[in-house]
Amino acid sequence: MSDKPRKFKGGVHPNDSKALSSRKAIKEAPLFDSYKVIMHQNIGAPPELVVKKGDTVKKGGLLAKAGGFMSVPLHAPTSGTIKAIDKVPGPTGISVPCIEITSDGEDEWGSPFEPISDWQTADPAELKQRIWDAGIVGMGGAGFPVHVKLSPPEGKTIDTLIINGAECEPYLTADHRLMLEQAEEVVLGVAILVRILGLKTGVIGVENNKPDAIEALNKVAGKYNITVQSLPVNYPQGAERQLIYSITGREVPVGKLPMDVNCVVQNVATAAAVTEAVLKGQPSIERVTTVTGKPLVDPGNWKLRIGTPISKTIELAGGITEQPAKLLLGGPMMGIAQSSLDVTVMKNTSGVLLIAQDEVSQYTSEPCIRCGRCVDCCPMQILPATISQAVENKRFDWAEKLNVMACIECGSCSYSCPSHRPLNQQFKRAKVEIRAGLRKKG
Amino acid sequence: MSEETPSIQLPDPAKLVVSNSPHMRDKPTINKIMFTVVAAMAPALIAAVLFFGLAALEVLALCTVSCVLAEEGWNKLMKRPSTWKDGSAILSGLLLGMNLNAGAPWWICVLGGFLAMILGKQLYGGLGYNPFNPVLVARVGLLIGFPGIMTTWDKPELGAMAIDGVTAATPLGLAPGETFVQDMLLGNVGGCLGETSALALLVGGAVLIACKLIKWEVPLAFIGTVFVITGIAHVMHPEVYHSPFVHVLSGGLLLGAFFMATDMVTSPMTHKGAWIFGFGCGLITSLIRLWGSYPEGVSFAILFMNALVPLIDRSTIRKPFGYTAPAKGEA
Amino acid sequence: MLSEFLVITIGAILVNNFVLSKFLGICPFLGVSKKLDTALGMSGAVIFVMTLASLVSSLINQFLLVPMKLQFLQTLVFIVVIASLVQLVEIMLQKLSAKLYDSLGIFLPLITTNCAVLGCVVLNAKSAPESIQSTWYGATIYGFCSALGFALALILFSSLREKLDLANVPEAFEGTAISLVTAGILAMAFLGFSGLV
Amino acid sequence: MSIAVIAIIAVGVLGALLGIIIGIVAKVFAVETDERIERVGELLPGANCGGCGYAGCADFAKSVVSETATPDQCPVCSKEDVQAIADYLGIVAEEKEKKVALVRCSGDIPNTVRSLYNGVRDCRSAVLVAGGAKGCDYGCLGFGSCAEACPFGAIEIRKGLAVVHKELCVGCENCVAACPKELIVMVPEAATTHVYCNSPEKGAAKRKVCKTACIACRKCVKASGEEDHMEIDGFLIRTNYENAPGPELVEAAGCPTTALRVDTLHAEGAYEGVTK
Repeated sequence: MSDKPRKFKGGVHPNDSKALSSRKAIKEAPLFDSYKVIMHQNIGAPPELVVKKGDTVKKGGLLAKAGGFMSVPLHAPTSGTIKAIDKVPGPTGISVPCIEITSDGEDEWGSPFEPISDWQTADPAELKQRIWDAGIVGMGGAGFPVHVKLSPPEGKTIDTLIINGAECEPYLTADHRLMLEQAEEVVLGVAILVRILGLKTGVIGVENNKPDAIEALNKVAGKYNITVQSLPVNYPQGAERQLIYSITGREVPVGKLPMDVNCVVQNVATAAAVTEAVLKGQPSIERVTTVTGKPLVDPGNWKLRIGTPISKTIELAGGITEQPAKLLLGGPMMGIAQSSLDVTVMKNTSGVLLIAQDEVSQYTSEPCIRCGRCVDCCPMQILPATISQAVENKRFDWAEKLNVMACIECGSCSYSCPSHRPLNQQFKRAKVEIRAGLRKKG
Repeated sequence: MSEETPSIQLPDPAKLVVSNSPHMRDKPTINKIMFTVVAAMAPALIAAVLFFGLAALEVLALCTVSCVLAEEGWNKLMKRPSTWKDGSAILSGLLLGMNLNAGAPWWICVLGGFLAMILGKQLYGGLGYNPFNPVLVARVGLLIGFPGIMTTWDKPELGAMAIDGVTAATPLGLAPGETFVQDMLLGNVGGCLGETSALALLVGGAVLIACKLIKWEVPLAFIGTVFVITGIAHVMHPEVYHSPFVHVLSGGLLLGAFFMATDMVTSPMTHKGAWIFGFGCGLITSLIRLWGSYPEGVSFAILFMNALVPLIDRSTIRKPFGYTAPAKGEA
Repeated sequence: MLSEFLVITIGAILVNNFVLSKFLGICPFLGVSKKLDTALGMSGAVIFVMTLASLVSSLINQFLLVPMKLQFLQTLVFIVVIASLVQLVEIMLQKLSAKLYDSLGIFLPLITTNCAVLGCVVLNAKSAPESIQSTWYGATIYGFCSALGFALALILFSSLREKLDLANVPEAFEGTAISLVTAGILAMAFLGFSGLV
Repeated sequence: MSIAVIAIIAVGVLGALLGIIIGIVAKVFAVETDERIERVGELLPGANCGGCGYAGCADFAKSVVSETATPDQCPVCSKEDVQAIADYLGIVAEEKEKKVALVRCSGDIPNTVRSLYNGVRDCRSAVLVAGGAKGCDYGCLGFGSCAEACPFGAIEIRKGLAVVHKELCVGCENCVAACPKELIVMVPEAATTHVYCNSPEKGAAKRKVCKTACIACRKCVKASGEEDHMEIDGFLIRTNYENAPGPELVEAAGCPTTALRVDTLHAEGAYEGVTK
């Protein structure tokens, strides 16, 4: 796609700090003693447990089966015994059920399914079923089951597949390294997705601060008739709506899905996982994660198994040199702050980030001086400052009229606010209240 | 299997802060913004001191100190945290000084500082909540209360160390044809401290726009409207009305357009709103200048438009990205 | 003729604004300005009543009171006319827009005693320029424009007060106190228009 | 004819004319009103707390008069008030038991594990960030959303814990909806002794994060003997409000974590928690 990408309105340019880990090749993490696999890793219904305490499992063996269409199965990250069905602190701070596996040290492979080597001739339905069976969810953020996105409902057609390699979050380099080192796998995954959707081509969008990744992808992309689109650096370039607009010029209507403008967006890591599932018969049990931050001795990118405790990943990075102010899962703009090191890596954990005391943002909530920075940078073109006032006064009806529901929670407004107002949190609150109100109405 | 090495240090979870995303923030703080505006005002401040000497310095210092003291005194009285460090009181003080005559008596400065900070700002709850520009509340209050003092202007003299008590009329008070654009650009004309040097104000305004601290739409629409309206009047009756250049360069127009109408708290937040706001300011300024009983209308115009801001904000709510009009029949 | 009307219009709306420069009609100005929606409704009601009262009173004055030398009855008759008009508006409003009727509440009957309405009518009949005093259309336009001025002040003020609701006003100044301060500053802003006509 | 007579006639005719017009208009635009609504509204408390589920007292009055609601739906009205409304409308009032709010948590700041939270000081917002940054996922966050929702000032936030002052509570249930942790329940006013814990976790897990959690040791169950005052609900003991115990049970049971408390003493801040 040679035509220039469109620029969406708004956006911010935070210091990306990617240099900490962008030159570090992906390393394979060693096998740990135990893994705690969080049960519910996808948006939608939780999977149903098929093992019990004391069972032995092989690496890749089924731990839980899909609990409905909007659900994906869960597989064992290594071979060993099920020590307990317990609870661990989840990424949102609330304890969640998990399956604890004690490794037997053998790491014995026992995949539930065979590779499909002839993917070019295989039935697309079979490929789609494989993606479901492999438990693949959107690995860039929310954990939306991939097979659901690949199954447009009756009456909706898909004409564009966009692969998100923007990685606009500062600090994170996992997707960057993946595109650079496993370009072929990524492109192959895109080709498989293209085939499932019955399209001719797919577009990989990459921010132009990763020229080496674009080059690597371009080398192999032609072979599979995939195009690579270089995108300007502007946070949140990787947000679904902004990405679709940049590449196709289509605006996803507020409250609607990319499907409604005939697009499917997937992450590059997801594409790589699709390749592994189809060509190697490997379920979704590991992912590339950036472990980074200034307090770390040796930040870098690791291939981590699902269920690895965060404390182990920090050990991999050599531990810390100073006490960080925050521990985040994900990037600094949308990541979730943790208060425990027991949280484990999930299918959508793109980064483990330690933020140093001197670069942390503290919310002090001074009064709004109406400077309009948030208004200028909002990629959804709503009025954060006004909505914030409405929420502060519990006027959720007013917030709704001001289109708070269009907010994508990218955090650009809070980032730019000179008064350090917790705008993003207020909008989340408003959205929760408005949805609760809607439910009440029925 | 990983080996536990004692040298590897892990974070102490008890010291980890949890908060909502984002966890980074941009550099500007209220404090930095305010001091940048002060810095942008520096050329005009220097020009004022150059032309009016120590008297100007005295007025500026008095206003600033009284603004800061008024704000802090109020905070103490109301048991609110100290706020002068955010720089807004200092900025208001300097702006107030710029709005006064070099020979203004000390009590005018103190009263002005009190009016601006208490009546204009703190009664409404402090920074961010005031609907009217505090400096203009003070200036207009003083103008109405002490019209004699507030409309007497000392004659500027380049390099003078003290004012000589000779008063001069502001260019707008003179008959058309008696004024010189060159003098007005440099600042060799009568008026309040901030009205003197148009050039210095333009430099400051350019800095503000370059730093994205003000919306460029406001000064452009403001000055443009004044230029067009006074231009039309001048073309029709050159013997009655000044040329538009005189109107733009004289009086508090540049000071008002760059430093006071653009006050973030009291101007609209959207760019569309800024156009309307600037246009309204320009229109009212021209009306008052051409036909009103006051020679100068900038303060009144901005104050009036401040009152309109809530309505402008209300009517310029923009459509979000991907907005589609609700289909008919949908609630 | 045209410039004369322009003078009446600008004069009545901006320069001699009933609320902010003549200080008439302060009661509804403070009472019905908490919400913009009610202020809009009140403005509509006042515009309607004031225009109609100006017209009717002017007619009665010119064709009844002046020829019969009954000018001393002006105030009495005008009050009766205004009271009846307000009654009419109230009855009709209750039927046509119950919501507006509820939100205006007590202030609707209070238009009866709104000094702005009576003031306008009395000014029309007594101290206005000849063009207003002697012609029914002059009086109507003056009444309408004065009401517009009232509406402008009320709407501006109510939008400011809605904003004040969100402000962190010191407890001692909450409510009416800060509203009066705001009204004062607003009046100062309107002073700038003096001498325009 | 004297001027006075002319004046009288003129004003009289004018008045009559206007009167007739108003009369006609009033006929044309007549609106029926029910005075009973106003009267019932006067009998209601007028706090507009919304506890009845209607939009304020006036709306409720309308519904009561049109018999789509019964007067006892007002949680604030005393029995006498309800009776007065029922008498006025000539309907039969139903008996109702007065209920008050209970915050089922005793985890104040000295007794619980919390992480450092930075953000909006409000429970419903805080719960969106790491579940409110309290060690216990079920405990009171103490930012006071319930206190803010209470129109009667019956909830106090003390040491990061919401405490109900029962004598001020009128039972409007506003706080119940305000609490994001669903900690607040309505209990009979007569009941005095409650278990101030709502965590269904295992005892050991609870103790890790809270010193005053109910660890289901069942001492209180045993102390109540045959009386069946307490119910076991998984890893949690609850008061059986069908047969609520008196304050003496606290003494008799000797609750090791002081999760079992007498409400008035709890409201006074008499329980310091466990020191060992």
